[in-house]
Amino acid sequence: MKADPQNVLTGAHYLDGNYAIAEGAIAAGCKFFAGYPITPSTEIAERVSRRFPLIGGIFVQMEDELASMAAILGASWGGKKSMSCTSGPGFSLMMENFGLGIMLETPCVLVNVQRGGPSTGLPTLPGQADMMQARWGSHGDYEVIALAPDSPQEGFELTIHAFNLSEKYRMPVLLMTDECVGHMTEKVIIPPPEEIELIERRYTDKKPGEAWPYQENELISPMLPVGEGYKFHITGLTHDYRGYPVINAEAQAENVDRLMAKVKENVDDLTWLEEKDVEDAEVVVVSYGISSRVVQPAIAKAREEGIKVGQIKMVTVWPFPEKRIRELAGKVKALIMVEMNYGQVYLEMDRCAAGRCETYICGHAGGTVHDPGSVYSTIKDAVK
Amino acid sequence: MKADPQNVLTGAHYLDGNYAIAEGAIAAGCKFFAGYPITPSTEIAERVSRRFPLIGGIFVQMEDELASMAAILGASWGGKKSMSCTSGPGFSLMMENFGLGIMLETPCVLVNVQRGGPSTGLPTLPGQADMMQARWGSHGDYEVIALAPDSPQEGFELTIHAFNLSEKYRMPVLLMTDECVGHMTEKVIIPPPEEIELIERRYTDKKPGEAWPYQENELISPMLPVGEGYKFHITGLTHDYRGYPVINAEAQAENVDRLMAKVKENVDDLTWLEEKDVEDAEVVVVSYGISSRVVQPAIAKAREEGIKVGQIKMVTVWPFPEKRIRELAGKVKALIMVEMNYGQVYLEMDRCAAGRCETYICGHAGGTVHDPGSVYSTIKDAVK
Amino acid sequence: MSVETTKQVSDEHPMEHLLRMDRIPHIWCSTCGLGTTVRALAEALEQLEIDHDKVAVVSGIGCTGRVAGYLKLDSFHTTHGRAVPFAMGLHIARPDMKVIVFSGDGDLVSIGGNHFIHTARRNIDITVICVNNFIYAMTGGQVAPTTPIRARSKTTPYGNYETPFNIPLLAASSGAVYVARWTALHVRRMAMSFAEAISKRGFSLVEVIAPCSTLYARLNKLGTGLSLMKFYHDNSEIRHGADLNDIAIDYQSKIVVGKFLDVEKPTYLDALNHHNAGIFGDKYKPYGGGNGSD
Amino acid sequence: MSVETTKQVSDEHPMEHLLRMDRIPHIWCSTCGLGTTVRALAEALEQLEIDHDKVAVVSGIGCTGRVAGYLKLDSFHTTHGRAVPFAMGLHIARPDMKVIVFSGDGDLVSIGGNHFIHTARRNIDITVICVNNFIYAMTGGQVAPTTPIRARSKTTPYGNYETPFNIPLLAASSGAVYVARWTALHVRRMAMSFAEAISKRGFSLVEVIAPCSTLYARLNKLGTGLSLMKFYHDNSEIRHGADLNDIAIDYQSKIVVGKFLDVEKPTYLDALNHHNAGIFGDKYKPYGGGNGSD
Amino acid sequence: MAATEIRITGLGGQGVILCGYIIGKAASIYNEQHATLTQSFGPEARGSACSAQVIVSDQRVLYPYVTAPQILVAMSNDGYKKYKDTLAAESILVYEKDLVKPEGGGDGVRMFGIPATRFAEELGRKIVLNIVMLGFFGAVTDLMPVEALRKAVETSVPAGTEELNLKAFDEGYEYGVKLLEESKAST
Amino acid sequence: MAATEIRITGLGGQGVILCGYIIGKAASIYNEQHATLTQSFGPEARGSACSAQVIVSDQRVLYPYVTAPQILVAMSNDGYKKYKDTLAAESILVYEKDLVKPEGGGDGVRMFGIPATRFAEELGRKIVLNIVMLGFFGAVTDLMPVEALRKAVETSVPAGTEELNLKAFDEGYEYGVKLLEESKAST
Amino acid sequence: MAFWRTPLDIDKLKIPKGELHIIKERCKGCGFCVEYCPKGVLQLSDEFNSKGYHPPEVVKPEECVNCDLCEVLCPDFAIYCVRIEEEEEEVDN
Amino acid sequence: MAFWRTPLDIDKLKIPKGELHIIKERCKGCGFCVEYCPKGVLQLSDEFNSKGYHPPEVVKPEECVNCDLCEVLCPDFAIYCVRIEEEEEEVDN
Ligand SMILES: Cc1ncc(C[n+]2csc(CCOP(=O)(O)OP(=O)(O)O)c2C)c(N)n1
Ligand SMILES: Cc1ncc(C[n+]2csc(CCOP(=O)(O)OP(=O)(O)O)c2C)c(N)n1
Ligand code: SF4
Ligand code: SF4
Ligand code: SF4
Ligand code: SF4
Ligand code: SF4
Ligand code: SF4
Ligand SMILES: [Mg+2]
Ligand SMILES: [Mg+2]
Repeated sequence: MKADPQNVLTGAHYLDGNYAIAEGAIAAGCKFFAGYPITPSTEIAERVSRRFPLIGGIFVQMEDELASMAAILGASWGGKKSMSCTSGPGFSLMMENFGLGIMLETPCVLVNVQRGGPSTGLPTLPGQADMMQARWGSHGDYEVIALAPDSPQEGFELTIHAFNLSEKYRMPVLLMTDECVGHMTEKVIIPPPEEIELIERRYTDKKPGEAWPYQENELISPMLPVGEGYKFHITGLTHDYRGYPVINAEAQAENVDRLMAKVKENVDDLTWLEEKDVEDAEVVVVSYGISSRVVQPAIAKAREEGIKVGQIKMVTVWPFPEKRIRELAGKVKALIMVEMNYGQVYLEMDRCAAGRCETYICGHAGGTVHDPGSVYSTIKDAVK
Repeated sequence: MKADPQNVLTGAHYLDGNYAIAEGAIAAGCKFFAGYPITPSTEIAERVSRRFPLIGGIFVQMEDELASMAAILGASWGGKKSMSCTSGPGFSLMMENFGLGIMLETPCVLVNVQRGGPSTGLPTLPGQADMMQARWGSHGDYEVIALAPDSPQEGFELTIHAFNLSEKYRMPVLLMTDECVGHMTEKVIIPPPEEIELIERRYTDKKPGEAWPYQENELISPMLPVGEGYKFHITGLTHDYRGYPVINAEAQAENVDRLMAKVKENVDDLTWLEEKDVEDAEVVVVSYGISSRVVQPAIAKAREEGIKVGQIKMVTVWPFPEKRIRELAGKVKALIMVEMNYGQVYLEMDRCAAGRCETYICGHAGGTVHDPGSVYSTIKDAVK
Repeated sequence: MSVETTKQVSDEHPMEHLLRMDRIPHIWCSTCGLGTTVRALAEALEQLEIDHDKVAVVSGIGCTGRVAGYLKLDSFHTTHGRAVPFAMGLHIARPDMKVIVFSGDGDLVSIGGNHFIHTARRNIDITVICVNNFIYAMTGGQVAPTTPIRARSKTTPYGNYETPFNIPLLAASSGAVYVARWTALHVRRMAMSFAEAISKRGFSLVEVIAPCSTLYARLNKLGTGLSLMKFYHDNSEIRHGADLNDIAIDYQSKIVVGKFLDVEKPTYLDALNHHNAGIFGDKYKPYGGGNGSD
Repeated sequence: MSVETTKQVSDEHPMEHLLRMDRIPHIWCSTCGLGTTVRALAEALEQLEIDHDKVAVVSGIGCTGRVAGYLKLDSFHTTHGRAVPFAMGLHIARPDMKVIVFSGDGDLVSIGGNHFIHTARRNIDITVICVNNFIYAMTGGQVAPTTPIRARSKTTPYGNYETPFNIPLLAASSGAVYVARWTALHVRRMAMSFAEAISKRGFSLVEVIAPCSTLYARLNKLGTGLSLMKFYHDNSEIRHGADLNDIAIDYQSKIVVGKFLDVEKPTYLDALNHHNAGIFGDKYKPYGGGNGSD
Repeated sequence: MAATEIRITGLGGQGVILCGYIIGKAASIYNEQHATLTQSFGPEARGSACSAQVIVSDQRVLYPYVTAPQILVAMSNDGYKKYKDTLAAESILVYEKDLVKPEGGGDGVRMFGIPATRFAEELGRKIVLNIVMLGFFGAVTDLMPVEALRKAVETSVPAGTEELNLKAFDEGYEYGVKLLEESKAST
Repeated sequence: MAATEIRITGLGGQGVILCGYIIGKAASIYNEQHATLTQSFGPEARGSACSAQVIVSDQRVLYPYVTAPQILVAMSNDGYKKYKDTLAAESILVYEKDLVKPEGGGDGVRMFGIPATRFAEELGRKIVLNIVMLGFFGAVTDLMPVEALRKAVETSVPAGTEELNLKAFDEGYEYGVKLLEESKAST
Repeated sequence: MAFWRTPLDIDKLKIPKGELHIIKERCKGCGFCVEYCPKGVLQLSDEFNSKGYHPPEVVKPEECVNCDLCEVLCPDFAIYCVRIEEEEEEVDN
Repeated sequence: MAFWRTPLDIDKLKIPKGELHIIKERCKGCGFCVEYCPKGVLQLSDEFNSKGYHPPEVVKPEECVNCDLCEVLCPDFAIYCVRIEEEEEEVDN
C-alpha cells in the first residue's frame, strides 16, 4: 500500500531528528500516539500533537509511561497504527508492557531517544547505553527488532520501516536513536506519498468462529479485528493458538518458541547493514546510529594513511547480524565496535567473532558523541 | 559483626525457599521490607509480615512495585537494612528505581523469584529467563551483583551474603532464584547468631562539613547518616563527589566509571564458583540455581560411563566469572550451559570461550526444571 | 424427587451465547461471587439490546482479571493494573464500541490507581466494574487497599491497620460521571447499574462487593461465600445518592449500596471534538474513530 | 540614589544557613516562583524552632524537583514521580525526622499520582509541598494534569481540553489530614501553612500555585512571572475551610486559597503501634524507629 | 536406601500439603534423612484437585520433582485417577476408602485403604482426616520410625490442636498396623 | 569548499536558535549544501546563555558538533566571552555592537559589529534583533547567496511577520554591505 | 386464531410457572440458589458430582414461579429456569 | 542595665526602620520586590548585572519599615532587610 497523501509533507524540510521521526510516523499512517514527556524525546510528541488534529489522529499525553505503553497496545488492537516515544527512565517503565506487546503480538512502534544513564543521568546529552536494555529489558525470553537511525533523514525513513516491520512481524518494533540525532537539524527529504510503501495490517480472511488470534502452525498469524464478531480472547499468560491460557511447560515451549522464531527465522530479512570498503579490509569498524557517522572521518584518515579499514553500519541492531559478523571475523584482523557506552552490542560482536579475530570496543560513558580521534587511535591499535 | 540473637531462629527447620530467604533477611538484620505480592515470591513477604512485629521490623505492602523499590531506597538511606522481593512482571517495574539505587549507591537487597515469561507467562512455574534482565534491565551502563541459590538452605545463606555484599559494595544486590527453589521445602539449618557474620554499614568518620556522599578518589565511600547534620545531597543525575549534579561528559565518565569499577575491580572477590571434577574434565557443565542441582544426576551418569565431565556451579552469576571461563575454555573440549531459558548467561560463557572450545546451551522455555536426560544427551553431544 | 419438571441433562443455559463455553467450568472457587457478577453483566448486555460484536472487555490480572477469559466478547487479559489504559487506547481507536474494564480491587486501585484516577479525570467513555473482595485473591490472600481495618490477610496476619480506600469517593473526586455500588447479592440491581453504566457517556464505575470464600472468608473465619452473601443480606443498606464521604466500609459492618452519582459532563472525545471544532472550524472533521481500518 | 543605607556588597542573606550557597545562583528563570516558595519553606523552618539536622527534603524530577538541591538539609533528588514512596521509606526508617516532599504538579499527581493517593490513604506522617505551575516546566512546557482547560502548552498547542485535577480534593478524598493552598504571592501565609503542615501528625499537603514564566506564561502570552503574581493578587480569594468541590481552578479565573482541611486521624505508625499493642500486649515494643544505627 | 517418591493427592481443604509437609519434616528433621517437598500451585488448583510430592532419601535430593512415585496417597477419586498410572511397579497405594475407588492392582501395586473420613468425623473434627491418613501411611509404608512422624505432627499442627491430631494419627496408625497383621495373617 | 563551523551565542529569548535554524535551512534547502544544526539544551540553559551551532558544507556533515568555529555570532557579552577562545585562526566574529565588547582581534580574527538591537527597536519589534544580525551575517560572511538566506527567513518566521522580518534582514544586510565597502575603502 | 389470543394484560395476571434445568456437573454446590429461592423450591442433594460437590435438587417443582433468581445468582451457570406456558396454550386452543 | 530596658510593648509602638541589602549579582530582575514593597522603597535600576538583569535600587530608604516583604518574595535570595534600632539604642543609653 502507498502512504495517504493527506499525511505526507512531501518536499525538502529542515527538521530535527525528533520532528523527522514524527513525520515518519505520520507518513506511515500512525493515528494514535500516547506518550509522556521526557527529554530528549519530547519534540516527537509535540510535533505529533500539533499535526494530528487535522489528519484524524489522536495524541494523548498519558499520566505516565506505563499507561502510554498499555494504551498504544490497546489502540493497536483497536485497529490504529500506534506509537510512543520516550528516553531511558521512561523506557525502563515501559518494559513490562513492552513484554505484553511481544506476548500479544501487537504491532506498534516505540522510540527511545537515548540520553546518558543510568538513572536520571544526563537528560540533555546523548548516550547509546540502552541497547542491551532494548534487547533484554523485559522479563522472560523474547526477541526484538531494533533499528538505529544516524540522522533526521534516517529518522524519517526508519520510522516508516519500523511501522512496516511491526505489521509484517506483528510485534512492537524499537527505534533506538539518541539525543544527538534527535536534536540535530538537517535536511529531510520527504518523498511523494506514492513512493512511500507501507505494509498494512494483515487481518484474517477466515470467518468468526473459524479464526483464532494465533492460527495453529502459522508463524505469524493475521490479526483478528475487534468489533467484527470474532469475539477472540488474548492474554499475557502463556497461551495456545486460541489465545487461551495454558499453564504448563509444553504450552510455554510452543508459545515462546514461536515468538522467538518470528525473529530468529527471519534474521536475513531483518538484517540491514551498510558496508563500505569491507572487501579488502584488515580492520572493520562496526557501529550504528550517530556513532556510525562520527567514525567516518577517522576511517577516512586511516584509509588515507594506507590502513585498510572498512565500515559496517548496522541499521538493524537487533536481531544482531550474527552470520555476517562470524563471516567477517574469519577474514579480518580485527573488528572494532564504536558505541556510546561501555561495550554493549560489542558483547554480541565479540561473541560472534569467537576468537577468530581480535575485537575492540571504542566506547565511553556518553554525554557526547565520539571524538573521531579516539576512533582513529583504536584503529591504529587494532592494526599494530 | 555478629547477627542479633533476637533475629535468628537457630535450629533445623523444614522450610520452603521463600521462607528461608525471609529468615536469611531477618538474620541479616533487615528491618524494612516493602513489597507487592506476586507469585511465586509472595511467601517471602508473608513470612516477613508475620515475623517483623515483635522484632522491631516494619513490613509495608506498597501500592505497586515502583513504590516498593523506591521505599527500600529511602529506608536504606534512613539507616535500615531493607529489602523487597518480586517476580518477573514486578522486576520489570522496579528497573527504573533499581537504577536509582545503583546511582545513589544504596545498599539493599532485591529478590526475584523467577517464573516463566515473557509477560504474565507462567506465574506458578519456574524459569530462569530474567537473568539478562538482571544484568541489563535498567537504562544506562552499570554493573550488578546477582547471586543464585539452589535450595532453601542456600536461600537462607545467600540472602545474608547478599546483604553483606550490598553493604560492602554500597549497592543494591540481586538474589535471583526461581519458583522451584522458592516453593520447595527442605531442611534449613540456621546457625547460632554468633556464627553469622554480618557486614554492617560503614558510615563516615568525618565531621559534617568535611564529608561528602561520594568521597573524592574513593572507590566506595562510607555513607553519610541522615539526621546528623551532614545535610548532604544526592541525586540520580550525573554528579560529582559532593553529590551535586554536573551535566557534562567528563562528570559522566567519572561517575559511571566508578560505579562500574566497584564491581569490575572486585570480580575476584565477588566470584563464587563451586567446582567439581573440573581438573581432569573434558567437558564442563556450567549452571546456577536449581539447574545446578538437576544437572548432577546427568553428570553422575556420564561419569559412570567414563565421560570426563566436570561441573561448575555459579553461586555468583553477575559479575560473570570471565577469568575462570576463559581459562577453562583453553583446557576443555566443551562447555555446556544449562539454564531454564533459551541461552542468556550462555551468551557470556560463549563469548568468554572465544572459540577456544565448543559451547553448548542446554536450555528451554521454562515451566519445569531440566529433565536430567536432556542434560545427559547434551553431554553426549559434546563429547562426540 | 421431581424428575418430571427438571431436565437434568446438559442443555443450553440461556447465557451460553455470551460465554466461552469451551472454557467453562471456570477456575473460580465454590461460593466465590465472581461468577454471579459475570452473570449480571451478561444480563445487562442482554437487556441493553446492543450489538455484542461491538462490546469489548478488558481485564488486568487477578481472580477477577480472569473474567475477560470467560466472556464471549472481544476480550483482553492484559497486565496487572494496566487494564484501564489499555481499554482507553482501545476505546479511542474504536469509539463506536463499548469498552468494559473488569478489574479486581487490587488491580484497579492499588497498582492501577494512577490510571484509574487519570482516566476518570479525563472522563474517558469506558465502564469500569470493580469487584471488591477486600483482598488480593489470586496471589493467595494478601492485604488490599480495600481491606477493612482489623481484617486479616496473609500479609496482615494480626489484622490490618491501614485505612482502606473509599472507591466510589475516589472515583467521584477524580471525575467519574456515574458511580454505583452493589453487593453480589444485589444481582438484579447490579445488572441494571451495569446497563446504565454501559449506556452512560463518560467514565462510569460500578463497585461490586463480592465474596472471596477461599481467602477473605477463610482467613477471617467468616464461613463460606454463602455466609458472606447472608451477611450482605443483613447488613447492606440501599441509599441512592448517598454522601460519598459516608460510605466507607468497616470490617463486618454496614455496607451502603446504591447509585451514588449520575451527572453529565462532556467525555474526553466530546471535549476534544468541541474544542478542536472551535479552533479549526470547518477544517476539522470530528474524531469518531471509524472502524479501525484506516 | 541611596547608597548610604544600602550595603550592596555580597554579605550574608539571612537564609543562607538553610541554603547550599555553593549551588546558588539556582537554575530557575527570572520571575519563576520557585525561589519564593523555597524562601517560604526556609521561613517556616526558622519559625518552627526544630533541629534542622532532623529535617529531610525529598524531590522528584522537574524544575520543582531541583528544590532538594538548594536546601541545606539532608536532601534527596530521586526519580520522577517517586519522591513520595522514597520519602515514606525514609520516614519509616527515621520517624524522629521531619520528611518533606517538594514536588511539581506533574511529578506528584501525574506520574506520581498513585503514590500520592496511597500515601495519603495510609496517613503517612510526611509533608508534601506541591508547586503547581500548571505545566511540565522542566521538559519544556507540556500539558500537565493541572493545566486549566483552554490553556496552551507544547502538547496542547491549540489549547487544553482535559479536565485538570483538583489536587486538594484528591488529597482529602484519599485521606490527607491537612490540606491548604496558597499562591506564590501569599508568601507569609504559605510559610505559616508549611509550618503547620510540618508540625501536623499525618499526611499533609500544601499546594502552591506559582508562576512558570518561561513556559506557562510565555506559551499562554500571559506576560512574565510578575504578571502572574499580579494576577494572583487580583484573583485569589482566601476561603478557609472551603468546600473542596468548589475550588477547582479554571483558566485565568479565580483561585480559592486557604486552609481547607485540618483534622485528626491516627498516623500510619500510630495505627500500627496501637494495633500491635492490642494484639501482642506487653510483648510489643512500639515502633519508633531509633536513630537508624540498628 | 534409594530415594522414595511419594505423591499425596486430594481436594483443596483436605490438608494435602500439610500431609506432605509432615512426611518431609519427619524424614529430614526427625530421621536424619533428606526430604524435598514440592507442590502444584496454580489458579487451576483453586479449591479443586491439589497434590504434594515428597522425595525422601538418604542422600541429598537433586532432582526435586516426583515422576514415578513409589507411594501414592489418595484422598480423592479424581486425584487417584489422575495419578494412578504414574505409579511405579511394586508401589504402594494408600487411599481413603470412602472417597477413592481403586481399580484393581496391576503391576503389583499394594493397596491399603482406610475410612479416614469416618475416623476423623468420629474424632469430632473432619479436618483431621489428613492426619488419620498420615498415621495409616506410617503404618503401612514403614518408611521411617513412627516416632519421627508423630514428632512432626506435633510440631506442625496449629498450637492447641496437638492432642487431637496425635490421637487422629494414632488411630490411623493402629488401623494400619492391624490391617498389616491381618493381611500377613491372610497370606 | 570545506566545512564552515558557525556558532551563534546569546541569551534566551534573543532568537539564537532560530538564527541558527535559518542559516542551516538556507544552506541546505535553498543552496544545495549540507548543514547540520545542533544546540545546547539543558536546564542550565534556562533563560540564560544559549548557543546554536551550524556546520555548513558541500559534503555531508559527519561529525555534528562545532569545535573550532570559523564564524562566531555573538549577541551577548557572556556568550562572546565563553566562546571567543574557541575561534579558529582567520575566523570571523559577528557581534552586536551595544551588547558585546570584543577584546581585540588576535589571530587575525576579523570582527564585524552592528547595533542590531537599535535597528530592531527602530523597526518597532525588539524581537527581530536576530534577523537583523542574520542579514548582517549574510553580508559580512558571504557564506552563501543572500537570496538563500532571505528565502529561509521568509519560510521560517511566524506567518504574518514575514514582511517585518525581511525588512529587518535587509537592514542588517545593507549595513553589512556598507561596512564591508567602507573597510575595503579604508584598506 | 391470532384473533382470539388472550390479551397480554390478562396473561400477566397468571402466576408464571417455571421448569428448572440443573447442569449438575457444572455446579459447585455453593447453595446460593437454594438459599435465595423465594419459594423454597430447591435443596442441596446428597448426591456428589464428579468434582465432589452436591448439586441442588428440585423439591417443590410446583412452587416455582420462574423468577429466575436461582439462575441469576448461580456463579457457575449451572441452573436455569424456563417458563412453562400451559394455561396460555389452553386459551390459544 | 538590663533592668532599665524599655518594656517590649512600648518598643512595639515604634515604627521599625530597615536597612536594605541587595546582592546584585544574584538578582534576576524579576521586580517582585519592587512591585510589592508596600512603601515604594525600591525600583529597578538601569544598571545591568553580569547576567544581564536590572537589579533593584533603593529610592526611598527612609520609608522602609523593615517589613521584609521584599526579602521573603525574592526568588533569588538577592535582597534582605536588616532592622535599624536607633531609637531603642537611645532608650538603652
Ligand atoms: C506487576 C505485577 N505485580 C504483581 C502481580 C501479582 N498479582 C496478580 S493478581 C494480583 C492481585 C489480585 O488482587 P485483585 O486485583 O484484588 O483481584 P482478585 O484476585 O482479588 O480478584 C497480584 C498482586 C502481577 N501479576 N503483576
Ligand atoms: C520516568 C520519567 N519520565 C519522564 C521524565 C521527564 N520529566 C522530567 S521532569 C518532568 C515533569 C516536570 O513537571 P512538574 O512535575 O510539574 O515539575 P515542574 O518542572 O513544572 O516544576 C518530566 C515529565 C523523567 N525524568 N522520568
Ligand atoms: S480465591 Fe477468592 S476470589 Fe479467587 S476464585 Fe476463589 S473465592 Fe473467588
Ligand atoms: S521553566 Fe518555568 S518553572 Fe522552570 S525555572 Fe523557568 S519559570 Fe520556573
Ligand atoms: S426460578 Fe425462582 S422460584 Fe423457581 S426455583 Fe428459581 S429462584 Fe426458585
Ligand atoms: S447456585 Fe449454581 S453452583 Fe450454586 S448450588 Fe445452585 S446450581 Fe450449584
Ligand atoms: S522591607 Fe518592606 S518596606 Fe522595606 S523595602 Fe522591603 S518591602 Fe519595602
Ligand atoms: S525580588 Fe530579588 S531577584 Fe527580583 S528584582 Fe528584587 S532583588 Fe532582584
Ligand atoms: Mg481482590
Ligand atoms: Mg509543573
